Formats: sequence, C-alpha cells, structure tokens
Amino acid sequence: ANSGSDSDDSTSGGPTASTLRIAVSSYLSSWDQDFVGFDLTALMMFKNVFPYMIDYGVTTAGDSQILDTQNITPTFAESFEPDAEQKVWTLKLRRGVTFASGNEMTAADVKWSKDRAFAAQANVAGIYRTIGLTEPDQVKVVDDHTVEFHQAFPSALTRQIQAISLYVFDSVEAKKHATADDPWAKEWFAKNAPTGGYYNVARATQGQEIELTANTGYPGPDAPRTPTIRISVVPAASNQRLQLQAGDIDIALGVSQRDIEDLRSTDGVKVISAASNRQVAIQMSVTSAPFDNVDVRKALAYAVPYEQIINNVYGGDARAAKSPVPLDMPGYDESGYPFTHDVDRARAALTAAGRASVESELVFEADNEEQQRIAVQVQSEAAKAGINLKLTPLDPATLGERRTRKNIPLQLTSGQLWVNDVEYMLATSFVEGANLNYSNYTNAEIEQIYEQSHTTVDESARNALWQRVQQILAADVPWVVICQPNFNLPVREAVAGWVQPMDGLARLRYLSRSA
Amino acid sequence: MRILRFVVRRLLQLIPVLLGVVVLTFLIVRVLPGDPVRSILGQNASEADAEAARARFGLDQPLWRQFLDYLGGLVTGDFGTSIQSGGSVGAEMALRIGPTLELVVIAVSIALVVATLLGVWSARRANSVGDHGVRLFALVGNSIPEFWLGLVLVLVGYSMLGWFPAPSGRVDPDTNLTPLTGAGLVDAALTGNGPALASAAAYLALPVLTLVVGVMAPLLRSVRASALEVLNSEAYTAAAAHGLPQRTLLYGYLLRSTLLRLPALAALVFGTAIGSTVLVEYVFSWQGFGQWALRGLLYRDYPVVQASVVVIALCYVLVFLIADVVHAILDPRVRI
Amino acid sequence: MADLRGVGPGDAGADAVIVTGSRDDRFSRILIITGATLLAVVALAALAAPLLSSWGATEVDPNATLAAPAGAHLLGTDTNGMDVWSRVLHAARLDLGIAVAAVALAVVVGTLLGLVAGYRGGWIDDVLMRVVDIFQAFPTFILALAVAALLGNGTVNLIITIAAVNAPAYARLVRAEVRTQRELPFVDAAVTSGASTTGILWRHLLPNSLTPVRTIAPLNCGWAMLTLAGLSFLGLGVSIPEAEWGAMISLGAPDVVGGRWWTSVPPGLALFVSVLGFSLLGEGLQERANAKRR
Amino acid sequence: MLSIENLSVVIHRAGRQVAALSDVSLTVRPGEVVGLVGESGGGKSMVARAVVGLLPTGAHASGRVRFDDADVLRMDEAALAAHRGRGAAICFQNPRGALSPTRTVGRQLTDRLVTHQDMSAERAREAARELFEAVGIRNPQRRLDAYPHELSGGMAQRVMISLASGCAPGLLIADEPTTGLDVTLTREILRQFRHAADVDGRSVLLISHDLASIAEVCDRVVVLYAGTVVESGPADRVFREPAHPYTRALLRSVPDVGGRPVVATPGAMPLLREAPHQCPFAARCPHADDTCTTSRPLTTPMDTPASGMDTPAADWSLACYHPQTGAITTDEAAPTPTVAPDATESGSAVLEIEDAHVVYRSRFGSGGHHALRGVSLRLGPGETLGVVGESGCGKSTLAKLIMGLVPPSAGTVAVAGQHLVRQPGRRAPRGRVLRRLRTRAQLVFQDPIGSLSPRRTVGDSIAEPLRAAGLPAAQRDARVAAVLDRMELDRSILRRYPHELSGGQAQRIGIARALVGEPDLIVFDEPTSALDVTVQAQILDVIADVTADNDRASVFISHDLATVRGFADRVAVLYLGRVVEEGPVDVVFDTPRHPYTRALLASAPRLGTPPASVAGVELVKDLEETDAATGCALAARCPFATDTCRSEPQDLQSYGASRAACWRVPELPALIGKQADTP
Ligand SMILES: Nc1ncnc2c1ncn2[C@@H]1O[C@H](COP(=O)(O)OP(=O)(O)OP(=O)(O)O)[C@@H](O)[C@H]1O
Ligand SMILES: Nc1ncnc2c1ncn2[C@@H]1O[C@H](COP(=O)(O)OP(=O)(O)OP(=O)(O)O)[C@@H](O)[C@H]1O
Ligand SMILES: [Mg+2]
Ligand SMILES: [Mg+2]
Repeated sequence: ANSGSDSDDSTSGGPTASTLRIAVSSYLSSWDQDFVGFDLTALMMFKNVFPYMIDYGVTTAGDSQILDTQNITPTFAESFEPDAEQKVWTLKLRRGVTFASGNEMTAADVKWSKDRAFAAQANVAGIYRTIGLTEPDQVKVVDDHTVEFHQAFPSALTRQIQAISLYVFDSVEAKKHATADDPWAKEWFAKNAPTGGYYNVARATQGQEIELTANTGYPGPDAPRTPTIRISVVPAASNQRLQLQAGDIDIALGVSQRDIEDLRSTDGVKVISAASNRQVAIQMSVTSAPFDNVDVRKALAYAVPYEQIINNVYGGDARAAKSPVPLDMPGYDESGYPFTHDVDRARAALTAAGRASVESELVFEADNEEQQRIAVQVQSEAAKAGINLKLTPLDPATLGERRTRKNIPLQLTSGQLWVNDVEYMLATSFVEGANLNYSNYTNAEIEQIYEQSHTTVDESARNALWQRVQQILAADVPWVVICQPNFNLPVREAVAGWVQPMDGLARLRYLSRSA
Repeated sequence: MRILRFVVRRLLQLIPVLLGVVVLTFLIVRVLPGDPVRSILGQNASEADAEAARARFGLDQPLWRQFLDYLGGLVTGDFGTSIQSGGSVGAEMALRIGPTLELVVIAVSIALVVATLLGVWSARRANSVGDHGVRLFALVGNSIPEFWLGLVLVLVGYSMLGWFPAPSGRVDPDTNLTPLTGAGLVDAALTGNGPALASAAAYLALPVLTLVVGVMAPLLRSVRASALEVLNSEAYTAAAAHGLPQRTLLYGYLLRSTLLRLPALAALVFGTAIGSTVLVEYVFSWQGFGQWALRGLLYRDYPVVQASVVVIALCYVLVFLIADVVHAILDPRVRI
Repeated sequence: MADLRGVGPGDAGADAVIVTGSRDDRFSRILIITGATLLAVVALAALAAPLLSSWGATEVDPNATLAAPAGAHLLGTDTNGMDVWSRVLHAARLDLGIAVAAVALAVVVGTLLGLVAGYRGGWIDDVLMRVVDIFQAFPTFILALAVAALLGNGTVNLIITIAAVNAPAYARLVRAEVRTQRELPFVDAAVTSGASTTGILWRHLLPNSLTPVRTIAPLNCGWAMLTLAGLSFLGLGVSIPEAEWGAMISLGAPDVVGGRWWTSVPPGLALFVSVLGFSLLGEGLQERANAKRR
Repeated sequence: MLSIENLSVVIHRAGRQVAALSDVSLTVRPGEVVGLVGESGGGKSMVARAVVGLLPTGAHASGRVRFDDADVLRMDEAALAAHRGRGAAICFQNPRGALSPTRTVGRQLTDRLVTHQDMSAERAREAARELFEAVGIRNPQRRLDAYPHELSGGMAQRVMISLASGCAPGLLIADEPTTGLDVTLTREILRQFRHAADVDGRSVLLISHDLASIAEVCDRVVVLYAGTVVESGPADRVFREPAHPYTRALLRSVPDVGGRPVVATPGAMPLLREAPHQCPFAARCPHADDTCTTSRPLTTPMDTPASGMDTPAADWSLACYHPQTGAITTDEAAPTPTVAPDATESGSAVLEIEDAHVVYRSRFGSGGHHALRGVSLRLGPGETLGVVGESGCGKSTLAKLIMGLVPPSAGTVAVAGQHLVRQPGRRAPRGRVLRRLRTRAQLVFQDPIGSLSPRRTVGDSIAEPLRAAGLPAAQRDARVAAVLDRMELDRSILRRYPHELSGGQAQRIGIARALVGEPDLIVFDEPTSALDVTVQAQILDVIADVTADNDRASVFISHDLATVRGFADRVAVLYLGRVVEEGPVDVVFDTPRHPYTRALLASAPRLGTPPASVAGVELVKDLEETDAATGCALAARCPFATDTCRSEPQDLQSYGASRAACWRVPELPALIGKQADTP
C-alpha cells in the first residue's frame, strides 16, 4: 500500500488476501440511519454493518451473479412470515445471536430499534409508511424472540420494504449512551457504528478510512468471506483509477465511465459488467410552462438523441429504454412507446403545440459528471428542434429544496428502484404527491390502477395493469426515458464473488480476494 | 511585558472582527438557497417529517433566537450538532483541523525558509543568470493552477515513478497510528511511532510540494526586494564600507532587516494557503478541513459552515496577530 | 549601488577600471514586454476566436467524443464532443474578461474604501477597517463559494465574487498609502490653498495612492484567473457548456490519466500562459517601481 | 597619507552618463583636517566613495587614489576589505540612514571594534562605552542598547563618528556630518573632528557644502565644482581672500549674522556628461571671457601674492584664468532692501495670536506633547516677522497654527480678523467660506518638492488657491502667468511635474502659489534649509523681494538667525514653545538680552571678521536632554541659572526696544565676561 507497486505486497507486510481494499468517493455522512445518513456510501455501509433480519438471495443472470429480488430470505432472523390476511407479519429471531458487546439480540432490541426509527420521523419512518406502518404501537413484542408487525393494510411490498428497513440495534449498549436530552442516543450513534452485522467496524477515521472485520458470530447463510475490508475515501475518480492500476486498491467504486473503457484493457484489472435497472430520464414538470403542453413534451422526447447519448456518454454500454418501466422489471412492456430521436417530428410536435421554439432550464446534479454530459448532448440536439435549454447544475441542498418546491421545469434523474416492482414504481414516481414524482404528474386512471394493485396479487392480472400504465405514460410523456446504462465495476483480477445489487448497495460479504 | 499588553490589546480588537464574521456567516448560510434538512430525510419524508427535523435542529425558531442560541453555544465552546452527521461539530472539527493545519503550516514554513534562502541568494546576485532563473521558476510555479499541479504530481510521483504513496489517506493504516490531534506527524511523534512518522511524512510530501510551489512566488519576490533594498541601503553600505566581514554583514545587517516585511506577507500567504487546501485536499484525498467545510456548504450543514468559517477566521486573525508580534520583535522601530 | 565590487581588481597596465552596466532595467523591461506580449496574444486570440476556429464554442460534434487531434478537430474534442481548439480560443474571452473586470471592480471598491478610511481616520476608519478585516478573515474560497451559491453561477456574480475576495487587499493598500501621504506637506499645501476635501481626496491623494495599486493589479489579475479556475474546478465557476479554461481543465483532467492529454492540456497551457503573462507584467512593473524607489 | 591624482569617474547608466569627477587631485597629510566643499552634485561624496573603493555600479574610474602607497582603485577584494574601515572610514552623510535600524548601536560599534581592533566581545563593549563617552554621548552605558531610531539627529551623528573612529582608521572621512543639525550642534560635532586630528593624530577629510561652518576647523580646503577642483589652499587664506570666482560666489551666498547681505549667483551647476573642455563655472561667472569658454584652466599654484599678503601661500592653487583678489566686500553685494514701515502700532493687525497653546495629543488618551506654550504675536500689514529657534522648538507648529492646520488648545489665532478653526468660544467657518478664508494666509514649505502634489502639474498646483476662490479659468491663467513672471520662471514649466523640477525651481513655484491669491499673510517655514547653498541665496533674494511688498505681512521661520537678518523687521526667538526674546531685528541681534539668543548668535557660523560686541554663551546640554522645569525652560541648559530661574517662569519684559523673558538680563554682561575668563 505504500509503494505503488503490487508485486511486493507480500514482502512489505502490506495487506494480504485477507484484506480487501475498496475505494469510495466520499465518506458516509453518519452512522445513524434513523435520524440522518442518507447518502449512498452510508447506505452501503449500513447494509454490511447493521444486522438486517432479511435480505435478497442470490441468483445468476447470464454469467454474473445478481441479487434475487424475487427471493427474500431471512438472514439474522429465523423467519419473517405474514398471517393469512398479509397484515400481521411475525419476525422470529435466532437464539444466541450476539452483538459485539456480547449482549444477545432479543425482541426488545427490535422493538427499541423500531421505536427509534418512528421517533426519528426520517427515512425509515417514511419508507414504512408505504406498507402501513406509522405508529410504534404497531410493532409488538410477543416474546423474547418474537416480534409482530401489525400493518394498517396488507401490502405486496412488505418483504421488499422490510428487507431495506429491518435492522436491529444493540439497545442495551445504546441506552447507556442515552440522556434525558438525547433519549435515542443520537450523539453516540452519529459517531459509533452499530455492531452485530456481517461486519463490525474495527476502526473508522472520519472522512478517511473505515476498516471492517468479519463478524464470526453471524448465524445465517452466506457468511462473510473476507476477514478484513478496508474502505478508503478517494474523491478524485482519476486517483481511484491510478490506485487500481497500481494495485493499491482492489475495487474502485467511483471510477468514471471513460476510465472504465481504458481499464478493460489494463493488466491486472478486470471490469465486472452487468445489466442494471438503473434508469436515466428527464422529468418534465407537467404543471409548469412550457411542458404543461403534452406536445411540447413530445417534442422534447423526439429531440433527445438517444443513440448519441448511449454512444457518447456510455461508450455504447447502455440499453435503450422504451418505457418508463425499467427493462427487467416484471411487467415491462414497450408497446406503443413511439419516441426515437427525430428532429423533424420534434419540430412538428412543437408546431402542433403552436410554438416555434421554447426556452427552459435543464437542471441536473452539480457534481454528477454523467448527468452533465447527458445534459450537454440533450441541449445541443434539442436546440436543433427549437428547444433552447439553459443548463443549470444545482448543489444537493438547492436541488433538494427546489424539488420540494416542485418548481423545476426539466430535470435529469437517474436511479434505480429499491424494489423491483411497478407498484413500488408508481408509489414512488407516478401517483400524486409521490416523492420521486418531480413531474407533478397525475392521472386519474393511474391512481386507480395503483389502488387496485395493492390487492391484486395474481401475476398476470398485475401485468395487465402494468401494460395499461405504460400505454398511459407513453401518451402523456411526463418523462423522457433516455436509457438504462449497464453496471460496470473495475476490480483487480484477484477479486471474486461480486454480486450485482439491484439496489446499488454492494454486499461485501460475497467478495473475496485471491492472493 | 509590553509585548503581552500589545497582544492583549490586539486580542481585544479581534473581538469585533470575529463577531462580524460570526454574524455574517450566520446570515449568509441562511440566505443561501437550499434546504439543510431535506437531504437527511430520505425520499419518503413528508412535510411533517421535515418540520420535525427542523425542530430537532432548532431551525424552526425565529432567527434572533437561533442566533442567540448559537452565540451562547460558541461562548461555551459548543459549535452545535451537524445536520448531516448528527454528531458534535466541535468533535468533528477537531479531527479535521489538525491535518489541514499540519499541511498548511508545514507548507508555509517550508515556503518561508526556502523563499528566505533563495530570496537573499538571489538578491546578492541581483541580475545574474541565477537570480533571473530563480525568479522565473517561482513565477512559473505561481502560474500553474494548484489542482492541475497536484494532478500532475500524483501522476508522476505516484503512478509513474512510484516514489510516493497513493493519494489516499494521510498515513499508512498498517502503522497503527493512534490519532490524537489528527495531524499525522504530530501524532506519530507524540506516540513515538517511527514507521508512522515516516509514512506520514511520505504522504505529506506531494501536497506540501503543491502548496509550496503555489505560494512561493510572492514570498520570494518580497524577500528578494527587501534584501535588495537593504543591500542598497545606506546602512548596509556603511557597514560594508567599514570593512565588516561577510558573515557579520549577512547575519547582523542583512538578514533581520530583510525579514521585516515578511511576517505580514506570510500571514497573507497563510490565508491563501488555507483557502487553497480545498483543492489540494480533493486532489490528494487528504480529507481535511477544506473538504469538510466544502461538503458542509454544499449540503447547507449550517453548524458546520458556521464553525468552519469562524475557525478559519480565527486562525487567520491569530496568524496575523502572530505576524504582528513577530514583526514587532524583528523591527525595533515598531511601537507596541 | 548594490554591487560592493563596484571597483574590482584591474590589470596593472590598464588605466581604467570598467564595471559592466546595470541590467536591472533591462530585465524588468524584458519581463514587461514578454508579459504584455503573452497577454496580447491571448487577447488577440479571444477577439479573433470565431475567425480562427470552424466550430462554435458550444457546438457538439455528435460523432466525435474524445476524438484525438486530427483534421476536423485541430486539438481533438472533449468528452462532450466539443472542439477543444475552438473552446480554448473562446474561453479566453470569458477568462480574461472576468479576471480583468473583477480586479477592476476590486480596485475601485477597495480604493474608495481605503481612501475614505485613510483620510478620515477616527471611527470611520475603525469601522471600515473592521469590515475589511471581516472580509479578509473570511476564508477566500468559502466567501467565493457563498457568493456563488447566493447569487448563482452567472458571469456577473463571478466577477462580484472574485472582486469581493480581492477588494480588502486594495482597501488596506490604499489606506496605508493615504495615511502616509496625508502627512506629507503637499496635502497641507492643498488644504491651505483652500482645496475642498473631495478635491484633496480626488485630485491629490487618489492619484498618488494608486501607485502601489498599479503594480499589484496585474499580479492580481493572474491570481483572479486562478481563483476562477479553482471555482470552476469545484463546479462553482462558469457553468457548462460555456467555455472557460478552469472548467475545461476540470472536465478533462481525468482524461490525462488515460493518455488523452488534449482535453485538458491546451486549456491548462492557455491558463498558464495568461497567468504567466500577468505575473511577468506584474513582476516587471514591481521591479521597476522598486528600482525607482531605490 | 591620501593622495588622489587625476581621478576621473564617469557613471554609465541606462540612457545617461554622468561625469561625476574630472581630473581631481588632492592630498590629505597625516594629522591634517582637509575640507572638501562645493555645491550639491559637485562630486564630494564621489571622492569619499572612491577613497574606500565603493563606487556605484556602472562607474568607470581612472586615475589614482593612493593610500599609503597602495592604489585603492586597483586593490583586490582582500586588500579592499583590509583597507575599508581600518585604512579609511567614512562618516556618512545621513547618520540615521547609515545606521542599521535593526541592530543596537552598541552592537554596531562592537562589530567594528572586533573586526578592526581584534578585541574580544567584552573588551569591545567596554571600549564602545568609552568611545561613546569620548564623542560626548551622555549615559553611554544605556545608549549602547539603543536602536538608531531612538536617537536624535545629533546623537546619531555622534554615534556615526564613534563607529568610524571605532575602525581606528588612518583617515576619517566625514561626508556632510552637520547637514540637518542646528547651529549649536554643528559647532559641537565639527569640534569632534578637530579633536580626532589633534588628539588621535588622524587625518580627516571633511566634506560639506557649508563653507562657513567648517571654515574654522579645517587646515586646508578644497573647492569642488562640477567634478573639478577649482581652488585649494590653506583654509584661512581661502576663506579670507578667495581667488576663484566660484569660491567667492559660494561665500557670498552664505548669510551672515553680521548683517552682510546675501548675494545670489544666478544659474545652476551644470550636470556634466563628460569631462569639461572649458571652465565649468564660465556660464555663471561675471569675469568669464572667450578663453574661459574655449579651454579649461589648468590647476596652477597661486604665484602672485594675494593682496595684503607678503608671501605666496604654500599649496594654494586654483584653476582659473581670472583669479580674484581681496576679501569679499559688500561692494559686490546688491543694495540692502528697503526697510518696511513700522506698522505694528498703526492700523489693524493681519495676524493676531493671543496666548496660544498647542498640545499634540497622543493617540491613546492621556499625555501629549505641549508644543506651543502661550505664544502671543501681533503683525501688521507690510511687516515681516522673523521666528528663530532650535529644531523642535515649535516653529513649524506655529506655522501650522497660523494656517489653521492645527487648532489651538487654548488661546486664539486670527488672520485678518478671521478664525479658521474651532477656537474656544467661537464658531468655525465651514465649506466654501472656510476655503476662501484659508487662501488669505499662505504657507511656503521647507520641502519645496514635497509640498507640490507629485501627480499634478505645476500649473495646477499654482492655480489651486484661485480655484478655491472660484475664479474662472481665463483669469486663473492670467494671474498664474503674472506670478510666474515675478518669479522669473518660464511658462513652459507649468506643464511639468514636481519631480522634473530642481529644488530652486520648486521653491519658486511654492512661493508663486503662495503669492497668486494675493494673501494678507505669507508664512515661510524654513523655506531655504533644504536647498543648495547658491540656490538658497537666490531664493532668499526672491523672498526679500516678496516680503518688501507693503500690502502684505510675512512671517519668516528659520533655525538660523543669520538668514532672518536680511529682511525681517522684527524677530522672535522661540525656545521650547515659548517666545523668549522679541524685538526689532537689529536691536535683538546687536544687543541680545536673553542667554539663549546669545548662545544662538554665538554658534552661528561666521566668515571673516569675528563678532564685535556680543560675547557668546555656551549652553551646557543638548535640547533633547532637557526636561521641562517648572521655571524657565532654559534653566537646565543655562550656565547662569539660579534657583529662581528653576522655580519661577519669567514673562517677557521690555528692555528698550526689545523684550526678553529672563530673570538675569541685567546681570548677564558681567556674568558672560566672567565665563569667558574661566574657560
Ligand atoms: N549612484 C549614482 N548613479 C548615477 N549618478 C550618480 C550616482 N551617485 C552620484 N551620481 C552623480 O554623480 C555626481 C556627483 O555626486 P555626489 O554624490 O558625489 O555629489 P555631492 O557633491 O556629494 O552632492 P551632495 O551635496 O548632494 O551630497 C552627481 O552629478 C550625481 O548625479
Ligand atoms: N503631529 C505631531 N504629533 C505629536 N507631536 C508633534 C507633532 N508635530 C510636532 N510634534 C512635536 O512638537 C514639537 C515641535 O515640533 P515642530 O515641528 O513645530 O518643531 P520645529 O521647530 O519646526 O522643528 P524643526 O526645526 O525640526 O522643523 C517637537 O518636539 C515635535 O516632536
Ligand atoms: Mg554627497
Ligand atoms: Mg519645522
């Protein structure tokens, strides 16, 4: 690690096969997911450090391993099953599971943890709302190892939602740090990583580096394979690349697209590729001019150079998207989605809207290089169709605020749904007031389909609903769906066991490194 | 004793300045567009959740109330709670300021020493090829953007030559350095950790070099000009005309007079260097104060921004104070 | 007088001892001329940008991202498929413009503050100087970031930002100068001649106090360009797709690692040359001023 | 000891060339004090520099500078290093500047002692203390640890002398050691050099532009003009009967307390680009003819006995085709200016100062410097008042007070009946009214170039008072043109900037500016002390002319009594902020009452005949060492002070036509006689 050459690792006493070194772009904002801590690094760390009761299984797709969104299995839990009505879910804990402090994990810990999440009124509490969990009282301790979750209504998404929310803290330890002012030990949680997950945090230098050691007491399937993982923060993408090339890190999570092209042909480095459900789109505010006119929206949809973006921004390594529903999501259907890059039709659509040209700002994330490049391509081509865009990069806080105010006419979004299901997609993106519905889009029929889907459990019936949804969206065009870039991860050749996460949060326990 | 009185008086004068900085920062962060709580809440948060979060951080209070609370905290050394991490800002800052100060102090010190040596050397050979060479070199260094220089140094020093450690972190984790102040060299020295000392020094090399090159030119120019002025002064001529030996001339008559104007400039340069660290820290993955403050600003982490500005301002005014004291010590004409 | 070896050993036969003439003036002249030439070249490039390039500054070539320098693109294209040569040329307008305008604004504001504070003295001086202290104690980049975030990334706001960062130095400089000038007999002479306060400030103190400002300003322009580049590097400068060297460097810097030097080296060189131009000019002027003082 | 033969120095600078010295030859013998005199730029310092091998960069020297058989110009580094200091040591022109500001004077002296006298550090400190004592520094132990800025000018000059003698040089060179010092100090410092020659047996080369003050200490004198030696010879002879017209001109330019009027020599010294081929003084010389302008006179010994002398003087030589003979007489002088009518009693006063006090407050709160203590003066139209006193006695403060630049902290000041600044119990005028009022009194400054705004043209500066009066441009131009004519200046000068002016021109401009608004009062604050000797005389001429105007009053401030005598009607002697003696000029000069006035008169430089009537008083200490006593301010320095003097202040008392503030006026003549008997 200190010389820049990987040949003398073994002699210099540097990390051996037992240590895996990962570079990330930023340090996690906090260890406290209940109250704060919502950045990607943090969520990824939580996934590996918090004891989650259930998680996705693993399946193979093509020649890569991916998380199986259809198969959610107990990990720290013994079981997590609903009653017949699908309203009351019973969590059974394994016996003898301990936190790093030696305290046993009990139902009281689960209860305290969930009470804390509700008290926080922040992200977990928000997510629970989608499956009808809003009150601490709805979480009931049955006995030392059994907890019941009483949902207000049944939901097809419960497993998925709980897979991303059901973690448990060492309440005995935590209460020691609680005070009258700070009953939930926020101060302590902010600095101290909860223990008891697949990995424990051995050392964390704020802003800089985190060292994880495998939790040998993990009771479930897929125990961690690498004893030690060192995660270092390297903000500059080019530095990550250099270190990967030099063998000073094994996995670079923050390398830019153009470096990936080069890294494919670099000695000692391989690029793990997989199809991804991450979707890049432009959301058009249907409530503000000029995109309140559907023809203008269509004009933009015709003006976006899809192929050019795939080629220029992703080096061809992306899939064209033909529907707001991501490829690979059950129910995907591209019938009737007419939009391709066609300047003439774009102009025609604009004329149909009675406009010769329109002006708007195109908002994107300031530090997001990918979005910036897309924005440039879009701007350049849209201008040819008479749509003049002013590129507006916004910092996270301003973007957040303007999104809450819902006053962004046009914005680039990219992301993947944590739950691979159209109902979840509608819930988050297309129903009135949904959080990701930056388009302010509403459609009575979609609202109705959404209601209907809660209780529709039959697969084909659901697919029928989804087909209709896609037709409506193709006609209303609230979004211009640009493409679905593939996932690429450059790693050292010695690294094995990567499992492609459908939520974008790496599960480190599968990874290993040969000497 | 006089010096002490002078220092106390100057410290008192600092109070309005710091108060001004506090007020200004407090207002500026709140006037900035952007919502500090949205980014911690997650996508599913409702307006009520946001309100609750605001209340948690006291952001629902009227402005004057917030300010008084903040001021009260400051007086007791409490910088508040970071919105982003939920942790104490004071504690976070303590971890961050050490490394950055170490970087800047070392860089500025090196720059000062080198500028003094080179400047005097240059002035004594005024208008020789060597003199022009040194000046041009400093000018060229001064004209390269720091971040660009940093990238090149990483590429050459680490990637191509492999002489320096990877631009990640501040010390080799395998040396098991116990962080005390956060400043690698200091911690290593305090804990008597030899390997860590060497490692921390190796990690410091390139960022320090980047900063040194960036701040060198003005210092060099100033030293050279003052040295020339002294060399041309009647006082120096008189000493030389009385046949004093070179050594006495150099140490007794040239050096101290030459350095008179340096402290004020050094303080200024220190300020610039602190500013530059934002970029240098990014390029070298140094993760110090600059990156912390920048992140705080981007996410409108009010307490973090406030604390970082106040602390930088404090550093700055203290450095100026130190510069004044040093100047007063160097220059017997200064009345204090 | 610098040279103590003014009279050196001569060979016994020769009657005269000749010492070579001073090269002070010559070197500072070389500095000034070189600096001015560099700047003139850059300024010319800025003016003639549309003539010298066949691509627009923000024009995207859809078929050529990161294309190597070749026929159609003299210096290749960047990650967005924009022509690097043409952008480097066009960027000169923005960079020079912003730097010069910002420094000019800083000079005007700083000079006015310094003039008033220095001449008036007393509590006005105290208050103004504390304000200046506050601005100066404000970390440069944070101040710049705050103004940028507050007012947005527009060109005018960048000018204001960079001016705000620089004005305190001028205020100090001018104030110090005015305070020394104020004690000189010519001010008393003006007072006894019945000149008004504004007359004294405007006609007597201002022109004399500007001397140090004049030599600092070019150096400062170079520094302003670097600040602008730094801001752009942090994403707070000129926003894409506007052509600006700092932004171009920051966009292209990662490419260098992959051997695609053309995206960031040309803007880097352009920036370097311009800053160097200002530095040389400033150093030359300062040298000349120092020589005059001697 | 030192023998300079045909030394020529040409300085090459970018775009210009200066022939600083041309064929200069002179010798200094062991134990001899040689004076080197001449106008500024004459090359005096260049000679000094050549002797220690310290010529400026770009200098091209030829000839020989023999020092104890070695040629300084051809010495190598090592030899030079040995020669500097121990061979010849210079006391520099400006002692404040020549002392390193960041090293204690003690260290600076011990540096020299350790280097040149091979002393140990402790021994050197002891020796330094003794040296300080030897040059008359009181409390030397304490002064060793002082920094140069803590010293007064006189003290700094003494330190400088000690530094030079600390090198134990064979030859001591003093470059204008008394410039900027008062008359009283000047005498004292010059004596130090005589002492060095007489007691330590050193050779001394004494450089000055001021012939009068060094006349009495030199054995021989060398007169330098435009880089050439025009005359050299025994000091007493040369000063009594100068043979070269330039030497004569120089001597006539010096004011004399005896009342001999100053005669100005028109023109200025040429700045030579190369060694002259003619007599460099020809252009200004009343005796010049064609010979003078076609060939340069060689330096020849005076072979004809000077008038009244029996034998030709040894080594008296000069370079002139038309040597003059005889003492300088008043015949050559212009007629004395007309005496203005005594207007004190009649009519309204132009200036009225009533018991004015000025206190400079220190920046923080308490304390402050009481610069003027109860000054009362009254001046009628057409009258000229001379104000004299040592440096720091409050002369400039008085000028500022009159001009309204400082407010009186007590008492009142009125110019033409108007009050400019806030004064106890009165409202101050403001705005345009004030600006107009201000132009009624005008000030001519000591520093002629510094008092002109550096970045405004001369024309602009002159017109300033007219602008304040609101005159239209055309009228302004006419008035400016008129005043320029009176100052005998060319119109082309209007477009120049101050730095393009010579000192004399600048001072004419200063006077023009003062005159242009036709003020009721002009105050001259040491208007000639920064000027060159011959230029001084020219400016004094102009001032004499201006003060002769009957419709205007003038105040002429000077540290030098002699300067005042020529044109003042009355004179006031200022001491530590108080007027100690006041009266008609002739009365005060011929029958001084106050011991301080006597001391000033006694130390005033004098050429030719010694003073007839006035026996001198020697003050015992320097001004800066006295602390204000409750009684007479002079008590601490006065050799005649009694307990009464020390405890009770005396007001001005009339003694005939003049008034003086001293308890012992009646007894003084007797006391002085006694003092003279017992030295
Ligand atoms: N460093 C220099 N460079 C160029 N010319 C110089 C320099 N020093 C002196 N001179 C010129 O040499 C001539 C003689 O100067 P010098 O200093 O010897 O005169 P000075 O008689 O000592 O005059 P002052 O009474 O003003 O001291 C002057 O004309 C001056 O302009
Ligand atoms: N602005 C000021 N603040 C404080 N003290 C002052 C100020 N100006 C003058 N003094 C002091 O007042 C005293 C009188 O000063 P002034 O300038 O009137 O003397 P002067 O007689 O003109 O002396 P010189 O002959 O040196 O010009 C001096 O001791 C001086 O130090
Ligand atoms: Mg001289
Ligand atoms: Mg004075």
